[in-house]
Order: sequence, then structure tokens, then C-alpha cells
Amino acid sequence: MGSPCKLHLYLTQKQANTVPQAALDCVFALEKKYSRYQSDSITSIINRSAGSGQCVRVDSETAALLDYANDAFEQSDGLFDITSGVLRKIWDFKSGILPSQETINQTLTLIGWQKIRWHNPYIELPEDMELDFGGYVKEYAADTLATFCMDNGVTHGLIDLGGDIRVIGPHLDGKPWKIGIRNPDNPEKALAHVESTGGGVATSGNYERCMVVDGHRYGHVFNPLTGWPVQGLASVTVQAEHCLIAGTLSTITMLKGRPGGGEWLQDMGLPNLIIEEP
Amino acid sequence: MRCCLKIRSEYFFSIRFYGGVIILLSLSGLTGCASVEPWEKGMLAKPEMGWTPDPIEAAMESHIFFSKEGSSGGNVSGGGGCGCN
Amino acid sequence: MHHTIPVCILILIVFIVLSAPANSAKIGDSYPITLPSLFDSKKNISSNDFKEKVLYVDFWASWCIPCRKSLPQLNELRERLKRNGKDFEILAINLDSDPNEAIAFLNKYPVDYPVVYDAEGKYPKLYGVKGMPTSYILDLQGKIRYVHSGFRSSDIKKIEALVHEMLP
Amino acid sequence: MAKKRHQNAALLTLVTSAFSLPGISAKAEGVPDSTSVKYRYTSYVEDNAPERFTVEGDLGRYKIQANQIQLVQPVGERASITFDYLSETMSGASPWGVKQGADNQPELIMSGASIKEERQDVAVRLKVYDKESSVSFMGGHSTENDYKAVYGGLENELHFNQKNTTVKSGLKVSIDRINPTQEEGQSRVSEEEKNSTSYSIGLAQVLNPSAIVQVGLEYAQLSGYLTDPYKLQDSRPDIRKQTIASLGYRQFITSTDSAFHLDYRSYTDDWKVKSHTINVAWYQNFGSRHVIVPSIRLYSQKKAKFYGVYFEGGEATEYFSSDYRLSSYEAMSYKLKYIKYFDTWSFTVAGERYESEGSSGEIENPALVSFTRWTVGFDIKFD
Repeated sequence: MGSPCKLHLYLTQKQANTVPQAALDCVFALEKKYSRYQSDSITSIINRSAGSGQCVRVDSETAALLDYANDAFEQSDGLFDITSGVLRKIWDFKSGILPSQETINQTLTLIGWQKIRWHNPYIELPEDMELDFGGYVKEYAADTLATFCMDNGVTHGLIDLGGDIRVIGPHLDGKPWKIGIRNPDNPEKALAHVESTGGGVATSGNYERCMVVDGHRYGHVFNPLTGWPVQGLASVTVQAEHCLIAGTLSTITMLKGRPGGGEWLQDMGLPNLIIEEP
Repeated sequence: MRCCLKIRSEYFFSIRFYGGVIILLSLSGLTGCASVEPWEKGMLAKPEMGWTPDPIEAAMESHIFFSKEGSSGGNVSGGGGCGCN
Repeated sequence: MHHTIPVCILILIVFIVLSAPANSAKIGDSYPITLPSLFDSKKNISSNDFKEKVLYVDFWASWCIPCRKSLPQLNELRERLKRNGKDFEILAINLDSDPNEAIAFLNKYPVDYPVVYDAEGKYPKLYGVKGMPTSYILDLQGKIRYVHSGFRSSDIKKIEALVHEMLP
Repeated sequence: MAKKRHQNAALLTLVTSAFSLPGISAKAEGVPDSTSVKYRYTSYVEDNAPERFTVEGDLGRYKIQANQIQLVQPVGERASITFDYLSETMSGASPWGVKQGADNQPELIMSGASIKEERQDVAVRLKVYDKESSVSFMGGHSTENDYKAVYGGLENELHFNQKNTTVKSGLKVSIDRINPTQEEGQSRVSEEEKNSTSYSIGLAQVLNPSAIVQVGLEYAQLSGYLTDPYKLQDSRPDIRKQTIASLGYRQFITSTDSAFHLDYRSYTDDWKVKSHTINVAWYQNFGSRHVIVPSIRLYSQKKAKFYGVYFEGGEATEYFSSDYRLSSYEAMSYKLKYIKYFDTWSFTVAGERYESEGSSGEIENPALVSFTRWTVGFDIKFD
């Protein structure tokens, strides 16, 4: 999934023979199914059909993910939008050049979940629009993997899919896992730690990729309503029962920025850590 | 006793019987909406209200009738064999 | 004997005329419940009594086959959640036509949570129960948050995880 | 990270939405439903060939003793497997044919010696069910020393309308191989095949909280060797097309705690056999432990077009049979059944008396059977 993934599992000998390989297969299968880069993925099939006037019938898992995206879109007032991936094309961080407002405005016409016709299990995309499950499928994969491990009798372990974490259960001695939260200014150093004996931890950061133009820092998290990178928060970490929920909440908080994001997240009543931009 | 229970065949072969079955089939097809709520099905759920409350005995019965009578069918229970004698 | 066919036709016709569409509760709706206890018809129990808790409203009947599994397993779940300090309660609404059958069932499969009796089937109609059993999870505000129809043993884990998520 | 006891609508929406995802909640092995075992012993004894007819051959009564076992084993939470085993022993003489005796009375010719045969039938059925539907796959095998059958079937049920309406459809196929035991002085076939296919559709409708009705239509086609190799001068067409319409009705009567069953079947085929069957049963509960079920079955049949009591010879008759089962007759049977329920098992005993008689205006076939059947058994549930 493009970022380092680590599985820490306490297994019996019997489990060790089967679970790790099956778990990896499980992740690769999800990657293959939802990757934008694989031409036979469901994402590519849906995206290729855009503008054809044809609808695509999706399987029940994809349908549930689309339903979830729809709910997240509504609950975030349009900020959590799986059609916003096209913004990446106009924001070239290597070039160090800002896209023109005209380009952004043009791209915004291709964004908006509400423009997509989604009648479970049929989806139809207008021309040139794209779906990108990347914003939450990694978190979902962490939960799926945890579910798989638990179904196979694993009770102690931690799954880390590139920073999206799902704890299956504590260490063998019952001690919680210590999860470090990166310092946005110095990503190699942990700024704080959270402890978990079970559940999901997800962090949304605006620091992994960015560019500085005229002394202004532009991060890689885009507001789908304005087409501009969001500002105000450097990193949001949320703890919830499931990694998917934690990830969605941290993403939405990040998109809401400062001060709205923090207030919105506090209302959830979930353990969280927000690092504001200086 | 037997003569009283004898069936009057002429009546049974009349057109009214087939007509009745056909009308029933078409009427049942028209029934679009429910009138019995899920929580009102206590009586219908009783074992003695089943179509075949004792399937294993019914299978034996239908096998006997199949091998001793000139017509068969119309029931759900399976089973094969001849029972020709 | 030969009157059978005309009688059946008559019944079918009457049935078609009587049919009517059903109501259905939605997520976010709130329908407070007040019903007499199954064991004491003079004692009313209301869903508002559990406002500080996540309330699992379970519509059941003694003749419903999955209920033989769901009631004992829900009782265990409630016990487990209580031990973990979760503000969780179950309110079981019995829909038997004869309350004595429900009492006989509970003698065989006892539960610790409150059981009320809805003789007229008022609440299942209001909630739009589509099968037996059907359950609704109400949040702290009494709003419906989850609807589940039928029961399989694996559902318990789902309910448990959901309650944990609702009561972090 | 401060914890806060609070519920937020947006969070709950996301959480409940996430719970529809297959990877989110543990699949967890469900506790399967209980396994059940049923056993029945049946004794079937035919009356002697009627005394008013002259009989040639063995007079021994035809008897069947059968043992049936059924095992229902749930598989996971959405499927169950049913195993059926039947073993029966048949003994006695069977009618070969009828000839015109002295004073114009039909005379029954019975098989010379007593036959003793065994039949074994094994069947497996897999039923997979979903919320609003179910599919069953069935296969089985029946063997006798002179007869083998392999059969299979497919059944589908769809529920509509909050399960108030059920549409059923079915397909059954059977391939039978006949290998008659040769006896001296008889010219019989060596090996023949018989195939049958049947299609059925049905519709069940809940009428009110205490009544349900079901209608069904079935079409079956039998082809191959349909002649009875054990009957004299028997020769039948090699195809038989059957149409069956059925009607069922169940009514619960609260005031007496009883259930009324009515089943009617109308049968017709291209051999011109027509029949009507009516079965009425009354299930009377006595408390929750005892059930008594009296029932009555009336059967009326019109003869096949090539049926005749005696074989008259001649060249004009392409097909002929004097098989009593193809004659015009009426039959009545009455049955009484008792079921006693215990906590985890139940006991059943049933007795049935069946009598048949030729239709008025017809020469009665002397081979028409009357029999008495007893069945005892038990059902056990393992929790």
C-alpha cells in the first residue's frame, strides 16, 4: 500500500504456519481490489466507465464501502469526498509551482460525491470523474486484518498499515501497546505516545509531503470544496474501536482545520491528539 | 359404512374443480401486500400447522400410495424405487 | 366437502381487500415505549427509565425459534457489558398472544433484564418490525441507531462491538 | 487524551454504517442449531386376496417391514444437511393377473411362490437458506435386487411480502433400471430403463394469523419401460405425461387448541387415468404434551384407456393391462396418530386402515388391496 506495513502477532506454532501468510494475502487482495494503479481493480473499472452512461454493478463489500463514503460525505458536510483525488494531478509538489485558480476551478467541476449516481449496487460516474478509495481503504484493511486474525484465534497483536493501526489485544503479559505519534516538525521523533490494548488508532498528517512557496507551506491534504490544501492543523490522531472510524474522524478533523476541526472532534468523545500548525 | 363415504366421481371430474384451482392460482398471484404482521404468526409457527408436520412418516405414506395406486405426485417428499409388487 | 373450493376463493378475495402497507422506523427516529411488565401488569416500564443507557429493544415471542438462542445469549452479553462498566440495558417486548406462553418460556430460559408485554402489538407496528426477532439499539437520547432483524449467534459479537463503539 | 461520555450523531452514523462492512465485525463461528435424529418403524400388512374371488397361486399376505432413520445436521448458520436412510423387507405373493373364471367371475392369479425382497434407499439433502429464500439440492439412490433408481432434485423457495407469500419451484429427475428376476415359464425382459422428470411450482399464502393456503401445479413425464414386468400380458405405452394440481389448507382453532388440515390433489395423465384425493386431518392438542391426530383420506380413480379386467386376446389391442392400479376404483383410509412430547424428545405411534373397492358399474379388479399399517417412532433433539 505504498507505505511500510508491520504485523506484530503473538501466535501459537500452529497459527504461525498459516496466519501470517493468509493475513498478507488478505491485505494484498484488498490492495489489488481497490488500487488505482491496477487496471483490473474495481476502482479502475468504475473510473473507466465514467461518462460512458453505463452503470457498474459492484459487489457487496464495495457497496458497503460506497455507502460508508456516502455517510461520511454527509456527516462531514462534503469534506470527506472520495471523488477529490483528481486534485493531486494539478498540485505538483516537485515543481514547487502553485496551480492557477483557473485550473483549480476547472478541476472542482470534476469533484463532488453528490454528482455521482449511486443506487446500491449500481454506480454511474459523470465524464472525467474518478473515485479513489485510498482515503479509507487502508484503515478498513487494518480492521479486516484484525477481524481475520481474531477469527483465527489470535488474541494478542498489533497491525500497522503505514501508520494506520489496529490493536487486536495487549502484549502477552497484558501490557498495552505503546504507539508513538510523530512530531510534524521532526517526523523521525515521537512527540507523544498513546497506549492501547485493543481498537484502532489513526493519524492524519499534513507534513509527509508539502511544498513551500513564497514562505507559505502547502500540505497534501486538499479541501474538496476549495481545491486548496487545508491549513491550521499539522496532525490529528484519533483512537476508536475501529481503525476505519479513527481514520475517517482524523481526516475530517484535518479537513475542517482550525478551529472548527478541534471542536468537531471533541464532540465525538473519543481520545484524540491534535497538533496545530505553528 | 363404506358406501356412505363413496365419492361421487362424476362430480369430481366436472369443470368446476379445475376452474377452482385455476382461479385460486391467479388470485394468489394478485395478493401484493401483507395483512398478517410478523409478530402475529405464533399460531402459524406451531409444528402442527406445517404442510408436512412429520416428513419421515409422510415419505413412507407417499411411497406406499405411489406403489399401490395408479396416480402419484403432488407432494414434496422425495424418494424413489419401484415397489412394483 | 365439495364446498371447500368456493370458500377458499372467498377468503382470498377478502384478504386482498384488507391488505394495507406497513410503517417503518428510521435511524434517528425516537419512539418512547411504555408498557406493563410481563410479570406484573400493574407495573409500567418505560424506555425513558433507561435514558442514561444504551438500550437494546428486543421484540420477541415464545414461538420464535431464533429467540430460544437470542434471549439466553443476550442475557450473557448484558452481564458481560455490565461487568465492564458499560451503561447498557435490554428491554424485551414480548408479543405472544397468550402471555402465559411467554412466562413458561422465561421459566425455561430465564433472563435478568426487564420484559414488558405488548398485548395489542402497538409498538412493533410503530417500529415497523419486519421479522421475529427484531431489535433496535437506542442511543442515550432514545434515538434509534441500529436495526437488526433475525438472530444468529454471530450477531452477539457485532452487537457487543457496536455497544463498545457507542460507549467508549 | 481525555475521555468523554457523550454520544454524537455523526459518530453513530459512521459506526453503524461501518458495521455493514464485511471486514469490520468478527465473523465468529455461530453455535449451530441442534442436531435432530428421527426413527420410524413401519409394519404394513395387506389383507388376503378377497374370499369372494377365486384365486390361483399363493395366498400369502403381502407384508412390508420398514425402518427409517433421518438425521438433520446444521452446517454453519445458513445451511443444513439431512440424511435419510430407509431399509424395507417385503414378503408375500403379489398379483400376476386376472383371468375370466367359471360363471364369468374374475379369477385372480397370484405369483406362485412367496417373494422376499429388500429395498434400501439412501438420500442426502442440502438446504441453504437466506433471509428471504432457500435452495435445496437432493440426491438419492434406491436398490432392490431387480430395481435400481438414482434420483436427484432441486428446490427453490422465495419468500415475499414479509414472508406472507412463498413461491416454490422444484425439479426432480429419476433414472431407474429394471432387471426382473426370471422365473420359469415367463418371458420377461432382461434389462430396461425408465426415466422420469418432474417440474413443480407452488404458492403458499398466509390468509390470516390462523390460516394458510397453498396451491401447486406439477408436470411429470415418465418415459422408457413403463410396463410391469411381473404382470401377465402387460404392455403399456413408453411415455406417460402427468399433470397434478394440489391445494392445501391449514387452520388453527384457538378455542379448542387444534389444527385442521385439508389437502386435495387432482391428477390426470395421457393414459386417461384421473384421480382425486382428499385428505382431512385434525390435530388435537391436550396440554402441551399430547397430540391426537385422526385423519381420513378419500381416493377416487378412473381407469386407464387400455385397462381391462381380462386379457381378451385379439390383434386390435396394442396396449393392455389388467393391473388393478389402472382400474377404476375408490379407496378410503382412516388413520389415528398419537404424539407424546417430552423435554428433548417425542414419541409417535400411528395406525392406518386402507380399503379399496371397484367403482360402481365396473367389474371390480380382485387384486385391489386393503391394508393395515402401524408406525412407531421417536424424534430426538440434541442441544
